Amino acid sequence: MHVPDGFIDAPVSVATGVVAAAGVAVALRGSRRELDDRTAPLAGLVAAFVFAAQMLNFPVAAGTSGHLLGGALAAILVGPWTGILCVSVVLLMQAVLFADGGLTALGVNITDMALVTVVVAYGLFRLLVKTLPRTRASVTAASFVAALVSVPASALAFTGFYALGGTTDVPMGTVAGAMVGVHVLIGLGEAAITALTVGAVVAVRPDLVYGARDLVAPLELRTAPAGNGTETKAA
Amino acid sequence: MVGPVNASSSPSASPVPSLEVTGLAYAYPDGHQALFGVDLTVGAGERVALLGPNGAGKTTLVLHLNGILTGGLGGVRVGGLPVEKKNLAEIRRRVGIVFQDPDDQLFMPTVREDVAFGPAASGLRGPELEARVRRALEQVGMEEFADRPPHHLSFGQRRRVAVATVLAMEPQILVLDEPSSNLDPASRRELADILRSLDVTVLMVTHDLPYALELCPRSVVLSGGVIAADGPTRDLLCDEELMRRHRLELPFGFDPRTVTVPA
Amino acid sequence: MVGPVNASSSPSASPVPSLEVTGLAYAYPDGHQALFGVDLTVGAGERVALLGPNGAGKTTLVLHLNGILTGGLGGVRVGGLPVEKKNLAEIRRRVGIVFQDPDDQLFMPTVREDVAFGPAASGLRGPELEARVRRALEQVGMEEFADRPPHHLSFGQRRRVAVATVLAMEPQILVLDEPSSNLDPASRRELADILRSLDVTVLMVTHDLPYALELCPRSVVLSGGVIAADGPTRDLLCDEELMRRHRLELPFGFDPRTVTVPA
Amino acid sequence: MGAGHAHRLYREGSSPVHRLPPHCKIAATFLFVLVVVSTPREAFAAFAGHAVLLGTVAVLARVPAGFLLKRLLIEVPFVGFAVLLPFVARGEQIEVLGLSLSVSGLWGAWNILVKGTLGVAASVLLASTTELRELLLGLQRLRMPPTLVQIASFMIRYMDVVSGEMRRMRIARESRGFETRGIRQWSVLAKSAGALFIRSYERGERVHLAMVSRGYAGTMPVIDAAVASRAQWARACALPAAALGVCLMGWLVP
Ligand SMILES: Nc1ncnc2c1ncn2[C@@H]1O[C@H](COP(=O)(O)OP(=O)(O)OP(=O)(O)O)[C@@H](O)[C@H]1O
Ligand SMILES: Nc1ncnc2c1ncn2[C@@H]1O[C@H](COP(=O)(O)OP(=O)(O)OP(=O)(O)O)[C@@H](O)[C@H]1O
Ligand SMILES: [Mg+2]
Ligand SMILES: [Mg+2]
Repeated sequence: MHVPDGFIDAPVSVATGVVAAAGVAVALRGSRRELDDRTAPLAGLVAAFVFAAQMLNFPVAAGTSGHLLGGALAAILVGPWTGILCVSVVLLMQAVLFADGGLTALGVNITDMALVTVVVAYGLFRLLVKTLPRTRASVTAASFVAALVSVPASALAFTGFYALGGTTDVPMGTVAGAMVGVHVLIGLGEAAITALTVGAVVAVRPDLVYGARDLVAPLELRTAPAGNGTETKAA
Repeated sequence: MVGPVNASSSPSASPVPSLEVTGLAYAYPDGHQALFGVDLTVGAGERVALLGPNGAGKTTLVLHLNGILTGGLGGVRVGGLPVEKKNLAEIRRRVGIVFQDPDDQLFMPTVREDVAFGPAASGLRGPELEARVRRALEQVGMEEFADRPPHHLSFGQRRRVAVATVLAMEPQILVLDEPSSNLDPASRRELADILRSLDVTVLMVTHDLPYALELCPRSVVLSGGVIAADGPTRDLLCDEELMRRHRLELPFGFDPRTVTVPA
Repeated sequence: MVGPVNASSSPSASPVPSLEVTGLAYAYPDGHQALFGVDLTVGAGERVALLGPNGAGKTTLVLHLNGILTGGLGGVRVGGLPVEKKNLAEIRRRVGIVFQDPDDQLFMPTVREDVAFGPAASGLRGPELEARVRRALEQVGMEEFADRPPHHLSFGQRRRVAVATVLAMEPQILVLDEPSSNLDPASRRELADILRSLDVTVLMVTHDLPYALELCPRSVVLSGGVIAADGPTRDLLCDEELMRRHRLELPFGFDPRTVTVPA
Repeated sequence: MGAGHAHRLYREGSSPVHRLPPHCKIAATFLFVLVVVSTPREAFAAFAGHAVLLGTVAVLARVPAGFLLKRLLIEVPFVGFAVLLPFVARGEQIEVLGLSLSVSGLWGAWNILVKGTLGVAASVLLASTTELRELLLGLQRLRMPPTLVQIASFMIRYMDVVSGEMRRMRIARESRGFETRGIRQWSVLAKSAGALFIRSYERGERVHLAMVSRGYAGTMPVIDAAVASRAQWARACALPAAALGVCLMGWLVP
């Protein structure tokens, strides 16, 4: 879904460019709350993962390609603001490193693959986590659904931009149907990978999942190694 | 059990101890608690061995000494300075840590750049920087490898470069987490010579008991997340009951009573 | 220099040697040549120590024994079977390698799954598999840790799990790359006991010369990518000139002449 | 765990293009693509002009044509889309070789193909003459917000870590008799994806902490503080300037 140069006409490219820039600017301000000196490396890792995931391309109807988007994973692990930054960085680096996605189409690409996926996925994730019982399984299930929905949502946004700024007159209904249909399939793959990863991380490093950091047990003090006449006192 | 004793031979009479750990407790993020209240004082210029079974919490303790791990109970002071966010820069200039896994330590594209990283970050430039790097690489015998990428070296070579990266920073306090593992015997002896020649405080984690005896007048046994013994190394090694309790057996063919420690 | 001798005490009279390396030369993809023609034969049931300085090529040689590295000159045969693409599955069932870095070995989310991986890949299932896993973890004393993620263990604990993953596969040939480094002294002795109790061929890389003497009747010195000596371990260790030439010094307080090797 | 100073598209070299400061090159590429996109699709000659300009840069940079063409394959999915356009688009139809094609679809396909190809070719030239570290420095000098630069540099470091850990895990699996085929493979791979994430993260975290232990405070010690001279800017901007000329001709001479 990386749009190349010349695919979308100038007015829509400029408009989405403005939207993307504004979105990233807001995310930069918001991320100051999420990003300390340890979450910066986490954001980098999430970006590296999203980068790798986006390299897996599936052929999609009407000749375009589809691939995993990673917006949901990013938002759930590092929070929505940093998540937007991660995916945007990935898109930018893909454009300059691999010529994947046009430089002048960055606005379109960031808007539908960073902003839309993160907003949809994170909104849905929070909603589900709030309504489901507070267990690890709920977190995993919520991330599955959030990831599943975020992919067709992004495809729909892409189709919308094409309807507005496509350089050719094609029957939009058909295109939208095909895009959404195929992206539901991709969404299933995305959902499985997102849920597995989030599940694995929650299991052993709950501190790394944004919003699930309040599971700390109190520390214990001892004067001798446990096992042989241990005296313990609670701290 | 040998009670906590500050080795009196070393200049630990200095008013401010190099390292002062009090009541340190720590649990990893997955909930596993590794330290349960550790107290330890190391005087300036002392060389202390930190012994103990696998999983005792030695590495966890070491990672607290320059503020890499924080957030548990208790505290650490380095030369009187508490390990807190605002002092971290100064503390990391004072304390050099050689990690147990050299892959964690080496991250630059070439050995030379890696060794230069620390001194460069503290402001050294030009010929001075170069001399510092060259000297550190010579000390560990890796000067020929300066232009190779560290991840293309053998494990023992990487360990030597890891030691060099810390030596190049000329810290006042050297903390080494099993520095001699994977080194060939000659490099092991050379490392001992280097450590003996430096005028710094040394805390060395090791499972090599003869090496501890050779190099450190004082030893501390950490076991199950607490200090189990602290005293002159030879006394600890001769206390068979203590040794056995903490999985510290003397190796095959070694008798601490009969060997003479180099000066 | 001690000439190439097959230790005659071991059952190396068996017609097909366990390992047969002939004229092996290898250069890494960056152009650095590590092996320059290695010849080595290990009979079935022998225990051989592979000694040599850092960077000698020991790990490189080990990685050829189950076809992880290939493409140089010369060849390797395992129990008569050449190491070639079409035999790899069979060869990897026969040869179990404990890597020098336990992080290279452990990859599953829990210790139990990691130890089960090898036997499961070779078709074991159900209670049999479980028993195999339990036994391997008991042998290295890590049964309590079965449900922890391996990357959250201490370095020595990871090394022990790494050994367990290979023991669980019950290979005919065990190749261990510095298995005792980072182990506490008791675990080190326990590992020696395990190796002595198994009826398999063992090739063990080590820098711990007393350990080599304790465990392996025969030793081979690899240096600069070629075999420099091959003979009974005690003879090699007593040849001071040879030892010094290859950076193999005996540790402080150890005299190979005076110790008796356990049966 | 190298800090990743080269990447897949980069070609070692010391051509005049390689030596230009990275921020000049990035700016020039962006401006060039902007010009290409705003060239009217009817101006066939102008696109030929753009292609000649890029060809000249490729020759100066000593990037072989084969390499460039191979990298253009990244565009293939959109070529597929473009090929379909004449069949699905509505409006006036014409008959070509017995097929009924849409005129606007043909124009759309041509537009996408030519502009997309020129855009990809320009980006490939940028990437093949600029090291990774330089690209980051360039973006930094072009005032990309520091947080984004930081995330990007961690991302690049972690790509090495992730691929390194992936390689270790593959060797570990294969050494224990695992063959990468069949359904079981997928379940094992899916299971190890989570482990891979945590492993990579924790390895990266430990490396990060080791850097911090040696005085790292957020920025790599910059050895060369190169600023671009006016001459270098002029040289870099020659490409978009020439393209602008071509583009204006395209508008004026239909
Ligand atoms: N990242 C981690 N997450 C959770 N638990 C951990 C982690 N690292 C270590 N532990 C646990 O904390 C305890 C102490 O580990 P530590 O690494 O400090 O041991 P150690 O004394 O250095 O052992 P070794 O001699 O094997 O290096 C161990 O039980 C270990 O399983
Ligand atoms: N991935 C690699 N790429 C290039 N060269 C390498 C690589 N790994 C090792 N080497 C080089 O090959 C030589 C042999 O390395 P090897 O790892 O086999 O040594 P070793 O005998 O196992 O040493 P150690 O005792 O330190 O583990 C060394 O000079 C090393 O620098
Ligand atoms: Mg440790
Ligand atoms: Mg090795």
